[in-house]
Amino acid sequence: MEKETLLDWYRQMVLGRRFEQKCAELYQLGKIGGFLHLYIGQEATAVGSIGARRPQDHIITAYRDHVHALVAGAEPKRLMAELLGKDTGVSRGKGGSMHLASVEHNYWGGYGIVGGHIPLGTGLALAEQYKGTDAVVLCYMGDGSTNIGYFHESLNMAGVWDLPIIYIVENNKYGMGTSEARASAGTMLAKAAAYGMTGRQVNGMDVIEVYNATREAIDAIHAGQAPQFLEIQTYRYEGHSMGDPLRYRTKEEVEKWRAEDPIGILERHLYAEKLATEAELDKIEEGVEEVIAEAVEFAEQSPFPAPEALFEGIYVDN
Amino acid sequence: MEKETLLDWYRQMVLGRRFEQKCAELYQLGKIGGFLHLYIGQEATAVGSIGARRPQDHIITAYRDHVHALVAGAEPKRLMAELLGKDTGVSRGKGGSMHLASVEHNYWGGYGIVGGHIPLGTGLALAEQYKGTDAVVLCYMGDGSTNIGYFHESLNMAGVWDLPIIYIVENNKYGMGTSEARASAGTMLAKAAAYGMTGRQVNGMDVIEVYNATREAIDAIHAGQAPQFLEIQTYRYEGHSMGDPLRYRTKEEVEKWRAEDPIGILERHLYAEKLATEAELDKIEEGVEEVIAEAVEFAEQSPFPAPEALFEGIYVDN
Amino acid sequence: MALITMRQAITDALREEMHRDERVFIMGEEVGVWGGTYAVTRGFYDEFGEKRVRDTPISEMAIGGVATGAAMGGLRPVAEFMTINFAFLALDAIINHAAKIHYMFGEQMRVPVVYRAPGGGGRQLGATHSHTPDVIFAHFPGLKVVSPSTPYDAKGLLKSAIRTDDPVLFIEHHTLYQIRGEVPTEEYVVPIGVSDIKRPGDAVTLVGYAQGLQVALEAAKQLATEGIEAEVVDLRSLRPLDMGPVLDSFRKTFRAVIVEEGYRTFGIGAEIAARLQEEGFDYMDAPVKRVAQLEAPLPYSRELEQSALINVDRVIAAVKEII
Amino acid sequence: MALITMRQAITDALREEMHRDERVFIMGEEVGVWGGTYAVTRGFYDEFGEKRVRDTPISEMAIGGVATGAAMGGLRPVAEFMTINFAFLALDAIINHAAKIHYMFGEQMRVPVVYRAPGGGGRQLGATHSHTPDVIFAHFPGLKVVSPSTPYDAKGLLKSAIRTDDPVLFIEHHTLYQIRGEVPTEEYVVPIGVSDIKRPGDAVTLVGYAQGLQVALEAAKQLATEGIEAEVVDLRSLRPLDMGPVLDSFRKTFRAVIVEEGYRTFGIGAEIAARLQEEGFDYMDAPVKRVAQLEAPLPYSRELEQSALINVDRVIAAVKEII
Ligand SMILES: Cc1ncc(C[n+]2csc(CCOP(=O)(O)OP(=O)(O)O)c2C)c(N)n1
Ligand SMILES: Cc1ncc(C[n+]2csc(CCOP(=O)(O)OP(=O)(O)O)c2C)c(N)n1
Ligand SMILES: [Mg+2]
Ligand SMILES: [Mg+2]
Repeated sequence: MEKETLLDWYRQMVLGRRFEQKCAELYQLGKIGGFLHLYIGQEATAVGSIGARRPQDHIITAYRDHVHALVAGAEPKRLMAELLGKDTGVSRGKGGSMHLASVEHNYWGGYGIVGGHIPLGTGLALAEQYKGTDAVVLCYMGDGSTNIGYFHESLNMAGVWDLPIIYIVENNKYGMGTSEARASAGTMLAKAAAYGMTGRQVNGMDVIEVYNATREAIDAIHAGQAPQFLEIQTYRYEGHSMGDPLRYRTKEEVEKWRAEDPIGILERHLYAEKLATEAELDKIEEGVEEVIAEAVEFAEQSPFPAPEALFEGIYVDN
Repeated sequence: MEKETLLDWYRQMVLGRRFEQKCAELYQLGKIGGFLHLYIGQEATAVGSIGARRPQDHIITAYRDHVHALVAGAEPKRLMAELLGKDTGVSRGKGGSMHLASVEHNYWGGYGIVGGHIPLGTGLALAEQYKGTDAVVLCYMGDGSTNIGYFHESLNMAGVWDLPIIYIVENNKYGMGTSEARASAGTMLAKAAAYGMTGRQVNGMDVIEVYNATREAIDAIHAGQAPQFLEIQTYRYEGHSMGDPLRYRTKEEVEKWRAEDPIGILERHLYAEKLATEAELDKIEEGVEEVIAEAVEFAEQSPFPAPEALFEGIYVDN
Repeated sequence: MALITMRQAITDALREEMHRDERVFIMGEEVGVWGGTYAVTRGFYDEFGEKRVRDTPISEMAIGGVATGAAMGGLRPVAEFMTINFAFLALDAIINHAAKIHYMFGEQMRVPVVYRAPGGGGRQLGATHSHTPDVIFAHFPGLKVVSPSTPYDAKGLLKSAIRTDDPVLFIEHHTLYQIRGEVPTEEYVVPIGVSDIKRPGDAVTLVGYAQGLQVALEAAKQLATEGIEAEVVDLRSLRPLDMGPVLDSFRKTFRAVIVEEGYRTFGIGAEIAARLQEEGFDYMDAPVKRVAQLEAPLPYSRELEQSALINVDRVIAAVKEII
Repeated sequence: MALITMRQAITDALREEMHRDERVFIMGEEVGVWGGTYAVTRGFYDEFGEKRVRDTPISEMAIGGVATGAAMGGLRPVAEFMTINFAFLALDAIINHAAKIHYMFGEQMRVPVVYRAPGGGGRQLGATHSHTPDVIFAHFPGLKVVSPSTPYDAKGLLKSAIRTDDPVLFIEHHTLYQIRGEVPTEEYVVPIGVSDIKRPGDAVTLVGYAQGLQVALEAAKQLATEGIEAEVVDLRSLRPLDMGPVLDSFRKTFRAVIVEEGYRTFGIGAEIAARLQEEGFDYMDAPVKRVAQLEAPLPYSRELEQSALINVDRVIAAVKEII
C-alpha cells in the first residue's frame, strides 16, 4: 500500500469517527431528531471496501449510513445539513439520518427497512449487467438483516442471474440487542453457500484486509464469478441507536473490541512501517476537525425546507 | 417391512392415483372448478412419510394436497365433496382443492400461497414444544417454494428455537414451468445447511426409503436434533395444474420418470419378494375403485352450502 | 381500428414499448418459457430473448425490490406479479421503497417501474387467491394505481405507465382478458389520472372502473330500456384520482351509485361517496350508494362465491332506491 | 382507580393475561432481553423466562406466520411488530392466513393470535417509519383491528383481544404511550367492536380513534370555550366498526368531522363519511368533513413533518366551516 493511500484511509476513518461523535452531540442538543445509528468502531469496513471500488461501482446500505456516504464522496456539509433537516441536505431534509444518498457519487443511499435495500442493490446490479458495463454493486448489510426474507430472495436471484454484486455483511455481532447466535441458526458463510456463493470472512478492524478482500471480489466478478459475498467481522462501540439501554452485552466485551480499534491498528501500522509521524497524523486530525466545524456551520446556517417542499417530489410526472 | 404394511402402502398409493385421475375427469366435466394440482407420480412421498408419523404428529402442505389428506386419514368422500364445493366437504365447500384439511387427523391443510404454510407448520411445532409433547410436524413444500422469504425466515426461526419439525421438500424438479436450475442458485441441502440443518436426499419413488428416512428424522428430533430436513427426489407426471401448456419439459424426460413409477416399483418389489400375488393386488385395486365410486356418489348427492353459509365462520366471536 | 381482446391489447402495448425502448424489459414468474400464466407474454421469450423476458424464482419481495432497483439504475422494468394476491408479499417493496424513493431522497432518484398484476374474484380460487385489494395500494401517495376496463384504455394506459418516470401498479381484472373492443392500429396513449365518461346520461351517475365499470355499463344498458339514462364514469386510475368528471356528472344527475368489485368497507366507493358529499353537497338529492363485494372471504363453492360478488341486478336495485 | 400511562396499561394487561393463562406468550423483535423497544415488556424476560418471552430474529413474515401457526396449535400468542411499518412485510401472513383460516377451512381451526404494533408519525422517522396504515388492515373481513386512545381502553381492549378466539391487530399509537388516565385496579375488559362517547355534546359530532381521538378531544375542549359543545365518539375498533353511536350522535348534531392521523384518500374517514350520508342522509345539515394527514410521504425535517399531520387547529377550522 502506498503511503498516500494509507494516510487517506486514516483521514477517512478519523473523519467518520469525528462526524459520528459530532452527530451524537447534536442529537443530545435536539438538533438531530428521529433515529440515529452511529458507525463508530466499524470505520475500516466502509473505508477499506469503498476504497477498493472504481467510480462506476455502486454503493448501497442500510440506515447506519453516514460513513459510507462520506467515504463515497458526499460533501460532509450536505450530509450534516440533511441530519439537521435542512433544505441544503443531500435529501433536501426529507430523508434524515437513515436516508442519506448522493447519487452523483453512485451512493444510492441508506434505507431504514431492514433488508429492504438488498433487492434494490440487486436491481442496480441487474441494470449494469443489462447495459453491459463492468460496474459492480457493493451492497452492505448487518448480520441481523441476513434473517429477513429480502436477503434470501435477493441473493438467490443474483445467484441465478450471475449479477455483478458483492454482498457485504458487516457482522458487528448484534442486531439491536440480539446476538448472532440468538438470531441466526447457521453461519454467514453457510447462508452464502445456499445461493451458490463461496464467501469469505474478513477482519473488519484491518482496513488493508478489507480493501484487499473487496478488490479480489471485484476481480472475481470480472473473472466471471458473480455474485460475491464477504462477511466482515467488526463491532459497534456505541448503542444500536441513541437511547439503547445496552442490556445485552458486557463492558468487557466492548473493551476487548476497543483494543482492536481500526484507527488504532492503522496508526500502529503507520508508525511501525515509518509511514507517518505523530505530527502528520495530528495534522490530519486537525484537518478533519475543520471539515466538521465547517459542515456544522453550513448546516446550522442553512434554511429549513419551505412549506411547499412537502408536496414537491412525490411524483416526477404530475 | 411387514407384508401388511407394504400392501397398505400399495393401496394408499393406488388410492391416491385413482383419486387424482377421477379429479381430472370431474374437472373436465366442469364439476370441479378453480385450480387443480394433481399429485400423480409423487405418491410415494406422502404415503411413505405420513406412514412414518405417529397419530400425534402434524401434517401441513401446499396446494398439491389431496393425497396427503387421504393418507392422513381424511374420508375420501368428504374430500371429494369439498372438491365439488359441497357443504359436506371437509372445509364446507369454502376451501376447494387447494384448501383441504382434516384437523381431527392432525392434517392442517393445504395452502395456496406458495410458502405461506411454512411458518404455520413452524408455529404448530412451537406449540408442541411449548406444551412439552413429543409430537413433531411434517411440513411439506415444493422445490420452487424454497425461494420465497417464508422458507428462509421459518427455517431459521425453527433452527434458532430447536423446533420439532421436519421440512420435507418434494423436489419434483419444477415450480410451474421453471426448473430447479433456473430458480435456485444453490442446492436444497445447502439451503438446509444455512439454517444449521444437515439434511438428506431421499429417493422419492421408493416408498420404503421415504418411510425410513422420515422415521429416522423423527427419531433424530427425539434425540435432540431438531429441526430436520429431507429433500425427496420425485416427479409429477401431469402438468402443474389443469391447462398447463407443458412447454418446459420433454416427453422423454417424463417417460424416464414414469419408468420409475413408485407404484410400479413397489409392485415389482412385492412380486420379487413374493409378498403378493396379482390377484391380491387386483383386489386392492377393486377396493380402491369402490371407495372412489362411493366418494363421487356421496359428493354428487351432497347439497351445496346454503346462502347463509357465506357469512358463517368469518369470526368465532361475533 | 381493430376489434381485439384486452389480453391482446396488453400484449400489443408491451411488445410495442419493448421495440420502442431498449430499456423496457419484463420480469416475473412464468413470463418467459411458459408464456405468462394468462398468456399475455406468449411468444415474447422467443422474440426478445431471456435478457429482456426474465423468468424469476418464486420471490415476490425480490420481484418488487429488484425491479425497483433496476429502475433506479436506468432501466424500465415491467414486473409481473402472477396475481395481485401475491403482491401482498411485496407491499413493503412497492409502498415503502418504489413509492417513496423519489421523494425521500430529495428527488435524486427516479423509479420508472411498472408492476402488472391480474386480480379479482369469480374464478373459484378461494379466499387467498381472489382479492381485489386495489384500494390498499391506492391509499399511499408516491404510487400510481391504474386499472382499465376496456382494451382501448388498457393499451393506452399501459403505454403511459411504461413511459412515466413514476412507479405504477397496473391492475388487470382477470375476467376482463376476454372482452373485446376497438383499438386504433396507429400509436396512441391514454393519460394516467383522467377519468372518462363511458356512457352519457342524466338520470343517475354510475362510477366504476375495471370489472365494476363493465357491470355498471351493462346495468346502464338495462336501465335505458326502462327509460333511465345513467351516465357511466370510468375512474381508470385510482391514484391520482380524477374526481372532475364524477363531480360534473353528479351536479347534473344529483345521484350516484359506485360500483366496485372489492369490499365495501374502506373500499374505493367510500372515498368517492365522501368526496361527492364534500364537494357536491348542494347537489345531493339522495344518498350516494355503493355496490361492492359482500364482506366475507371469497369461498370456493361456485354459487356461494357468486353470491358475494357484484352483479347487474344489484346495481339496478341500488339505482332504483335513489331515483 | 390508578392514574397510569398507556404504556403501563398495556404492560399490565399483558402481565395479567400471562398470569391468568399459561398459553399466552409473547414473541417479537427485542421483546425479551432488551425489554421491548417501547419498553412495554420491560422485566418480562426475567419474570416469565425465555419460553414465554421470545426474542425473534428480524423476520416479520415468520413473526406473522409462526404466531398464526402457534395459535392454530392451541397457544395464544401476542406477537409484536416493532412498528406497524414492518407489518407490511407480514401482510400476507396476517390477511391471507391468520384472517382467512377459520373461514376457509370450514371452521376447523381457530387463530387466537394478537399482533401488537406501535404506529404513527410525528417522530421524525421519515417516510418508511411513520405510517398510520390502519385502514389497509381494516379493509379485510376475518381480522379484528383495534386501536385505543386511552389507558383504560388500552388495557381493557388488549385483554379482550387476547381472550377472543379471532385474530386481532392491536395498534398502539406511539405518541400516546406517555398519556395518563384512570384505570381500575380491579379486573375489567372492554369489548371489541363497541364505539364509545368520550365527551357529550350537541353542536357537532367529532369522530376519531387513537391519536386522532386525542386531537379531537382537545379541539372539543377549545371549542367549548367558545360555547360550541362537540360530541366526541371514539371508534376504538375499526373492524368490526360500530357505527351506532356515531349515527346516534349525528342524528342529534346534524354535522360531523372525522379526525384521523392517516392519509385522507381511501382512509378511515372516507368510510365514516360514506356511511353517515348513506344512513343519516336526512340528518345532514352540512357535508361531513375529514381532517387527516396531508397526502405526502412524511418527511424527516421536523416542521415539514408537523405541517402534514393533523392538529387541533385544523379540527377547529373544519368544525367552523360547517356550523
Ligand atoms: C423490517 C424491519 N424490522 C425491524 C426493524 C427495526 N430494526 C432497525 S435496525 C435493527 C437491527 C438490525 O441489525 P443488523 O442488521 O445486524 O444491523 P446493525 O444495526 O447491527 O448495523 C432492527 C431490528 C426495521 N428497521 N425493519
Ligand atoms: C406467493 C405465490 N407466488 C406465486 C404463486 C403461483 N404458484 C402456484 S404454485 C407455483 C409453483 C410452486 O412450485 P413448487 O414449490 O416446486 O411446488 P409444485 O407445484 O412443484 O408442487 C406458483 C409459482 C403462488 N400461489 N403464491
Ligand atoms: Mg449487526
Ligand atoms: Mg416443484
